[in-house]
Amino acid sequence: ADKVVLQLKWVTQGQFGGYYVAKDKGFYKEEGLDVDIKPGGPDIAPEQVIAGGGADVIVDWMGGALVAREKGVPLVNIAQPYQKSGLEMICRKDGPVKTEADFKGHTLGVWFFGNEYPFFAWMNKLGLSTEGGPNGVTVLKQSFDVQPLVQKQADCISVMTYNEYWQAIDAGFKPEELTVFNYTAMGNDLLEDGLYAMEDKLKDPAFKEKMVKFVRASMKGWKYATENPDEAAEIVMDNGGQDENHQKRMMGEVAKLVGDGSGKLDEALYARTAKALLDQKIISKEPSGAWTHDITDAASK
Amino acid sequence: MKPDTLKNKIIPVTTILLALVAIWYVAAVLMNAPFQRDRDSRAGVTPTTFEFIGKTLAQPKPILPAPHQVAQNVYENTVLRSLSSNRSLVYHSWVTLSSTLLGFGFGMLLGILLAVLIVHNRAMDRSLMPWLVASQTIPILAIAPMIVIISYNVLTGDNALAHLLNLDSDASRLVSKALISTYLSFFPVAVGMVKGLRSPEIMHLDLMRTYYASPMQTFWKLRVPASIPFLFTSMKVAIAASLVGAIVGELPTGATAGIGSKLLAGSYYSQTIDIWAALVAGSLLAGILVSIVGLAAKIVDSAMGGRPA
Amino acid sequence: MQAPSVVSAKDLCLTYQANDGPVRALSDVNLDVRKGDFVSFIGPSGCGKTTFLRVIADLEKSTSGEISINGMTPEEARKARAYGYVFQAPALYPWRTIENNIALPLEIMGYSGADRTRRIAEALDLVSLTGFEKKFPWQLSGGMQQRASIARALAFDADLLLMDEPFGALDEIVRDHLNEELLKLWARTNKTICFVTHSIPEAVYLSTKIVVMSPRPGRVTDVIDSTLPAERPLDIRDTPEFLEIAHRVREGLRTGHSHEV
Amino acid sequence: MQAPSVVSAKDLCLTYQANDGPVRALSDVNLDVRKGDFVSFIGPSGCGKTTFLRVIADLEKSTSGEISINGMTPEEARKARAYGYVFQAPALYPWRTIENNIALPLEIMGYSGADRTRRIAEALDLVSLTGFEKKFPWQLSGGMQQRASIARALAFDADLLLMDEPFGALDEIVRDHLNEELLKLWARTNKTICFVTHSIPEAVYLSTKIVVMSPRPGRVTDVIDSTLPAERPLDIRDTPEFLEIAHRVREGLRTGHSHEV
Amino acid sequence: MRHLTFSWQGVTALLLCLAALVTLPLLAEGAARPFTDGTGTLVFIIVIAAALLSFAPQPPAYRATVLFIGAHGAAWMLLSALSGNEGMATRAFFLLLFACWLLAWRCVTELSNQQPATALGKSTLQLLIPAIFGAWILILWEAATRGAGIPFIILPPPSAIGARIMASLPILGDDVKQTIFKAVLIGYIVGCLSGFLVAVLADRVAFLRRGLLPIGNMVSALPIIGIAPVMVMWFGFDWPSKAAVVIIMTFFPMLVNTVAGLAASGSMERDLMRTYASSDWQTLLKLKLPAAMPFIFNALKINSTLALIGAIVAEFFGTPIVGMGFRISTEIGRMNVDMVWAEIAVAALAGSIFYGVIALTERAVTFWHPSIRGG
Ligand SMILES: Nc1ncnc2c1ncn2[C@@H]1O[C@H](COP(=O)(O)OP(=O)(O)OP(=O)(O)O)[C@@H](O)[C@H]1O
Ligand SMILES: Nc1ncnc2c1ncn2[C@@H]1O[C@H](COP(=O)(O)OP(=O)(O)OP(=O)(O)O)[C@@H](O)[C@H]1O
Ligand SMILES: Cc1ncc(C[n+]2csc(CCO)c2C)c(N)n1
Ligand SMILES: [Mg+2]
Ligand SMILES: [Mg+2]
Repeated sequence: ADKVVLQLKWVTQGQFGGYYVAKDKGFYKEEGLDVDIKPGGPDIAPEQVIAGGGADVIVDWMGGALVAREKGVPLVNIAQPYQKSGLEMICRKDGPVKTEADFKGHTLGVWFFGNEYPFFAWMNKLGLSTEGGPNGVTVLKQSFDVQPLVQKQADCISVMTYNEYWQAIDAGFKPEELTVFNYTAMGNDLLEDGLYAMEDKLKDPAFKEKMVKFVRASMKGWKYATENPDEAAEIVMDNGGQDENHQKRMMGEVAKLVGDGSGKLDEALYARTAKALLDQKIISKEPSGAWTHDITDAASK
Repeated sequence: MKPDTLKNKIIPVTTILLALVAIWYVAAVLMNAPFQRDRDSRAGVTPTTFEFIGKTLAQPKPILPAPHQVAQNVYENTVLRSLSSNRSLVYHSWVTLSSTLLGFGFGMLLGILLAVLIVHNRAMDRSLMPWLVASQTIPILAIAPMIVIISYNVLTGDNALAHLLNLDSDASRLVSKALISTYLSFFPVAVGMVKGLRSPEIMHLDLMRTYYASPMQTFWKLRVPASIPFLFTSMKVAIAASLVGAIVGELPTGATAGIGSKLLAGSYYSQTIDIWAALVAGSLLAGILVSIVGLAAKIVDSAMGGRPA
Repeated sequence: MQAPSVVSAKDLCLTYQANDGPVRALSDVNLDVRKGDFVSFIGPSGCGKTTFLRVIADLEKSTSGEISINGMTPEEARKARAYGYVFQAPALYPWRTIENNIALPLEIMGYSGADRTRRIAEALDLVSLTGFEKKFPWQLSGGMQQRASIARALAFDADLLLMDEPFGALDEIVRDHLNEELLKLWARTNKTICFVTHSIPEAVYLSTKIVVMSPRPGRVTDVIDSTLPAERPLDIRDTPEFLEIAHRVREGLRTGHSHEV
Repeated sequence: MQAPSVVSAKDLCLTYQANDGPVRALSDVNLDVRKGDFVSFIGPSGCGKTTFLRVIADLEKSTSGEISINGMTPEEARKARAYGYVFQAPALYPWRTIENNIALPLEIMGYSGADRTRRIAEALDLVSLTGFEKKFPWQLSGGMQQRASIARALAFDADLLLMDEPFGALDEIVRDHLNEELLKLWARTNKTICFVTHSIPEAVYLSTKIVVMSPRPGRVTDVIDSTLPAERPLDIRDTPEFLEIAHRVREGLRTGHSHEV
Repeated sequence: MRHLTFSWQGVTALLLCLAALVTLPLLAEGAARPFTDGTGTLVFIIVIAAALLSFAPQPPAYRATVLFIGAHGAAWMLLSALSGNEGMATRAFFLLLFACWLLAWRCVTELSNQQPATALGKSTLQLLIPAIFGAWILILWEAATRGAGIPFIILPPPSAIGARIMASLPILGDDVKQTIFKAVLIGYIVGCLSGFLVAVLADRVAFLRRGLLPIGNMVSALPIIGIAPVMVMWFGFDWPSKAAVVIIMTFFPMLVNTVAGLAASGSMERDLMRTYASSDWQTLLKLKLPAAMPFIFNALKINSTLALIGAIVAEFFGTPIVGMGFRISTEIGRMNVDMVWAEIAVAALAGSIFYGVIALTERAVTFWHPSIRGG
C-alpha cells in the first residue's frame, strides 16, 4: 500500500475525528493507502514538519499556511474539510465586556503559535491597538485551558466551539452567564482546518493521485463521523483521546463545521482570509497558487 | 536498623513531611475557597464552615487538589489499571523512563568521551571547556519541541542518516526525545569526569612514572578508579536532569504517552488532580532513579574498599 | 677495587620556575654513590633532598650539570625500571587491598601470576604485614601503611632504592624496629639505598655515608663516611663513636642553618 | 608549700562509642599538675594522649572519674577561657592572613583594637614570624604554619597551655630552637604547660614531669619527675643525667609497647 | 634542529585538498555565480601553502600565525562565494572547508602549547583559543545551511540570525527586560536568599536539618519544571508566576549546598572555636560562613542556568505578549525561525555573562580555596 503521513495540528481529539474514522474503518485501506496519523501539540508547527520531510500532508489553518508559503514552504491547500470556523471569544456576563465596544482597556486571552491571525484581523477591523493602554486591548498569550476566565485573569478568552467552550460549561458557567463573540457569526472567520501538501510534490502525478485517494477516503471518514458521532468519539478515544464525554460532545460540534462534506475550498472565504492577512501585513504580497480544486474535483468524481 | 537512624533520620523526616502535608491542606482550603464561594453563591446555597471546607477539598478541578485527592488518583491509576492501559500512570512512567534511560546512556557516553578528550588533550581542554558551559546556558528546554520534531523528521525522513540507522517511527520518537535528555545530562557527567580523571594526586602519578607505566596503564589503573566517586556523584545529577529532559521533551510535542503528555493533557483540560498525580509519578520516578544510582554507588564503593560511614 | 658507581652527579643544578620567580633548589651538587652504599641525606626543610631524589628518578629534569644512573641517563634508567621509590607519604591506592597495591608495579611490569603471588608474600613478610593482605589501606595505621608502601618498592627487582623520609610518620619504637629490618634487608640483598631523613640518630645509625645539605640554594655542605662497623645493634647509639658522628652531623646542620630559624 | 593544683584527675575513664564497639581510650588515669609545671605526655600512637588533653579542654566528656581545672569543671574552665590549645595540625583559617588568624581569639574574647595590635606583634616576634603578618597560611611552610598556630595560642592570657605535638612537623634544628624559646617563655611567664610529644629527648629536655602512657586501654604507666636543673642549655642532652632519664622513659615505653610492632 | 615538524592535521588537510582537486568543481553546475578560475586556484594555493609552511622549522608563534591566516582567509573566501549560490556547494567545496578546519585545529593546538610570559598574553590566549573554536562552529553551520541548502525554517544560517538580532534589538531588549530582569533576577535573588536563610536556620536547629536535608536532596532531583503550569494557574500570567517557578527551582539547590557547606568546616577548626568559648553567632560568622563559601557559589552557579530555563519554560504556559519564552514559541508558529535563534543567542549570551560574573566573584571571595589557588 502507498504510505501517507498526515501531521495533525493538535492533539488527538474529535477535531480530527474524520481521519481517525477513515483509518479505523478501513477507508484508507480501500483506496490502497497506508496512512500514518501523527498527532500534534501546542508547539508542533505542522508547516515545519512538512518542510523537514516529516509528513506528506498536514492539517493547518489557512493563516499559518499562507505565512509559511511566503517563508519558502510552498504549501498548497488541496482540500478544506472545515467549511466554517469554530473560533470564538467568550466573556463573563458579570464582567465588563458586553459588546465589541467594551473591549477598550480590557484584557483578552489569545492563542498564539499561528492561531492568532483571526484575532488580530478582527482587532484591526475594530481599529483597536493590541499594545495595551486605555485605547487598546491588553493581550495575553493564553494557555491550554479556561482557567484565566475562571480566575478572572482575563476579561475574555479564546475558545473553540467544540472544545474549550464546553470546558467553561464544565467549570460551572451556564451558557446564559457567558457573552459569546463567534468569528463565523461576525463574518470575521478565517479558514481553519484544511489539508495542505507541498507544491513541488504535487507536480508529480503519482503523488497527486495519492492525494486524491487520501482526500476521498478522508471525506468519507468525515461523513461517517458526522453521522455516527458517538462511534467516532470511541475511535478517537482508542487512538489516545482524553475524556470520553468531552469527545462525544466535540464530535457533535465539529459536525456543524464540516458543511457539505465535499471538502471543497470556498474561494470567497479564501479571498477574505488572504485579504485579512495582507491588511495586517502578516503577509506582504498577494499569494498565488496557494490552493487548487484539482484534488477535490477528482475526488468527488 | 540502628536506633540512631530512627532518632536522627526517620522522626525528623516524617515530622517535616507531616508538617508539609498539613500546610498543603490549609493551602488547598484557602486557594479553592474563592471558586467554591463563587459557585455556592451562583447556586444560592450557604453551607456551614465545616461543609464548606469539605467541599473545597472535594472539587473535581480544584486550583490546588488536596493530598488525599492526589493520592486517590495515583492509587486508581496505578494499582487499579492494567499496566498497558493508557490511563495507567505506570505505563506513562515506563514510557518516560525508557527515554530517560536512553538519553542518560547517551549522555554518559558523550560526557565521558568529552572528559577523556579534555583530560588528554590540551587544545581540547582550552577550546572546549568554555563552550561546554555556554552550551548549558542555551535554554534547550524552550526549543525542545523544535529539536524533537526536527530530529524525528531527520530520523524518519529520506536521508543518509535515516537509512543508516533505519529506525521505525516508535524508535525514532524515542531517540528524538532522548536527545533532550542527552543534552541535559552530558554536561554534569563531562564536568564531573574531568574533575575525577584529574583527581589523582601528583604523587600517585609520579609513582606511575617511576614504574614507567604506559598512558593506557595510567589511565585504567589510576585515573579511572580515582574518578569513580566523581562519576557517581555526577550520575545522580545527570539522571535527574535526564528525567527533566524526557518530561519536557514530551510536553508540547504531540507525545501521546509519558508523564509529560499527562501533565499537558491534564493542563489542557484543567484536570489539576491529574497534573498533580503526574507530578507525583515523576517525583517517585526521580526518587527511585536517584536511589538506584545511590545504591550502585554504595556497592561499588564498598567493593573498592570504601570506608563505611 | 672500588664498587661500580650507581649514582654520579657532577655540578648538578636545578632551578624551579615558580610563579613568583625562579627558585634555586640544587646548586652545584657533586656526589658519587657506589654499589652497595647506604647513603642518608639530611638537611633542613627545603634544602633540596626530595628534589635530588626526584632528579635521580627522572621525575624532575636538572637545569645544568650531569647525572648518570648505572651509567645511563635518568630517563633511560627509569625506563629500564632500575629503581624503586618510596615517597614521603604512603601513596597507596585506596581502592586496592594491600596485596593488590603491592601487585601494582608487578602488573605494570608484566610479572607472571605465580611470580607475583610469591613476591607479594615475600615483601609482606619482610615488613611484617603478613595477614593483612586483604585489608584496605584505611584499615591500617599510618605506620603499617608506610610499611606497605616500602613492601611495594621492594617487591620488584630494583637494585637502587630511593626512600624519601619513609619513617617520618612513625613513633620511636616502631621506627627503631624498622631501622633494624631495613639494615638487615640491605645487608642481605646488597641493594644501594638513598635515604632521606630528618633524624640525626637515624642517619648515623643506618648509613655508610651521610650527605649533609643546606638550603637557599640547596647544596651539599658535608659528606661524612661512617666509621661504624657493619654489624649495628640498636644500642650502638649510646657509644661514643656514634655520638661523635652525630655531633659532626649536628654541627654541619647548624652551620647550614646559619641565622634562620 | 606546694603550688596550687591546676589539673587534677582522679580515676578518669573515657570510652568512645565507635561503630564497631566501644573503645576504651582512657582507663583510671590519676594525675596532678601543679601551677608552673611543664608536663610532657609520651606514649605510643593511640594511647590516649590527645584524648586526655581534650578532656582537660572540655572537647570530650569523661565517662567516669573526676577532673578539675583550677578547681572548676572543664566546662567552667573553658568558658572562663582558662587555657590555650595548640592542635597537632596548625588549623589556621585559609581565608585569614597570619595576623588575622592570631587576631581571631582576641576578636572573640573582645580585646580592644590597640591591645590586639600589640599582642599580635609580640606573639609573632616570639615565634620569629615578624614580617609575615600579611601572608596567607598557604604561602608559609608547614613549620611556619605550626609556629603561627602556637603564636595564636600565646596571644591571649591563659595560664594553662595545652600543646598536642606542636613540633611534630618541624626539622631538628628548628625544633631545637623552638624548644629553647618555649622553655624561656615558660620560665618568664610561669604558665603551666601540658605537652604531648613522640620524641624522648624533647620530653626529657623540656619537662619538669614526664607522663608515660601505654595503650589498649590508655593508661598512665609511669610518672617521672625530672632531676634536671631549671637552666637547660641545649647540650645538656649529652649529659649522663639526661641520658639516664631518657633511658628510663624508653624502657617505660618499651614495656607499654609489649609485643606489637 | 632544522628538520620539518609534521602534524597529522596538516597532512590530512593536504590529502583533503588533493581529494577536492579530484572532485572539482566547487559549486554544482548551473550555479548563478560560479567560482572564477582565479579565486578557485587562490583558495587551493592558500590552503596548501598554509599547510606546508606549518611544517617549517619555525617558532610555534609563527606557525600559529600562518595557520590562522591561511585557514580563516580560505574559509572566508569559500563562504563568501556561497551568496547567490545557496544549496549548490559540492563535495569538493566541503572537502576544502574541512581542510581549512583541520588547519584551524592545528593552529589551536599550537596556541595551546604556548606559555606566554605576560598576564596580558595569557588572558588573550585564554580568549582566543575558545573564540577560534566557536568561530568554526559558526563557519561549519553557515556552510552546512547555505551550502547544502537546508531549509530556512528548519535551521537558519548564523548570518541570518545575526542580521535578525541587529534588526530586532528593541524587541529583544523588551523580552530581556521582561524575562531576565523581572522574572529571572527577582526569582533568583529571592530563591537563593531564602534557601540560604533556611539553611542557616537548619544549621542551628539540628532537628530541622535532619528532617529537611534528605527532603531537600530529594526535591532538588525532582522535575520541578513540571509545576510551571500550576504556577501560572496560581500567580497569573505576568512575571510573578515565572519568578515563582524560578524561586522554587533555585531554593533547594541553595538549601542543600549551604547546609553541606556550613557543615564542611573541619572538626578541628570547630574545636578551636570551642576552646575560645566562642558564641554560636561568632562561630557562624567567623568560621562556618567563610568555609561554606565554595559550596554557596556552587549553588549560585547551578542556579544561574536553572533560573533562565525555568523562566523561559514557564512562559510556555501563558504570558503577556512579551518575553523570551513567549517570543520563541510564537515565532516558531510564525515560521520566523531566525527570530527564535536570535532569542536563543541572546539567552545564551545573557546566561554566559551571568555565569561569568558569578565565577569571577567566586574567584575574588574564595581566593583561599585550593581549587582557585591551583589555577
Ligand atoms: N614544584 C616546585 N616548584 C617550585 N619550587 C619548588 C618545587 N618543589 C620544590 N620547590 C622548592 O625547592 C626547594 C627544595 O625543595 P625540596 O622539596 O627538595 O626540599 P626538601 O629538602 O625535600 O625539604 P623537606 O625536608 O621539607 O621535604 C624548596 O625551596 C622548595 O620550596
Ligand atoms: N572520636 C573517636 N571515636 C572512637 N575512637 C576514638 C576517637 N578518637 C580516638 N579514638 C581512639 O581512642 C584511642 C586514643 O586516641 P588518641 O587520639 O587519644 O591517641 P594519641 O595518644 O593521641 O595517639 P597519637 O600519638 O597517634 O596522636 C585510640 O585507640 C583511638 O583509635
Ligand atoms: C497554545 C495553544 N494553541 C492553540 C490552542 C487552541 N486550539 C485547540 S484546538 C485548536 C485548533 C487547531 O486546529 C486550537 C487553536 C490552545 N489551546 N493552545
Ligand atoms: Mg622532602
Ligand atoms: Mg594524638
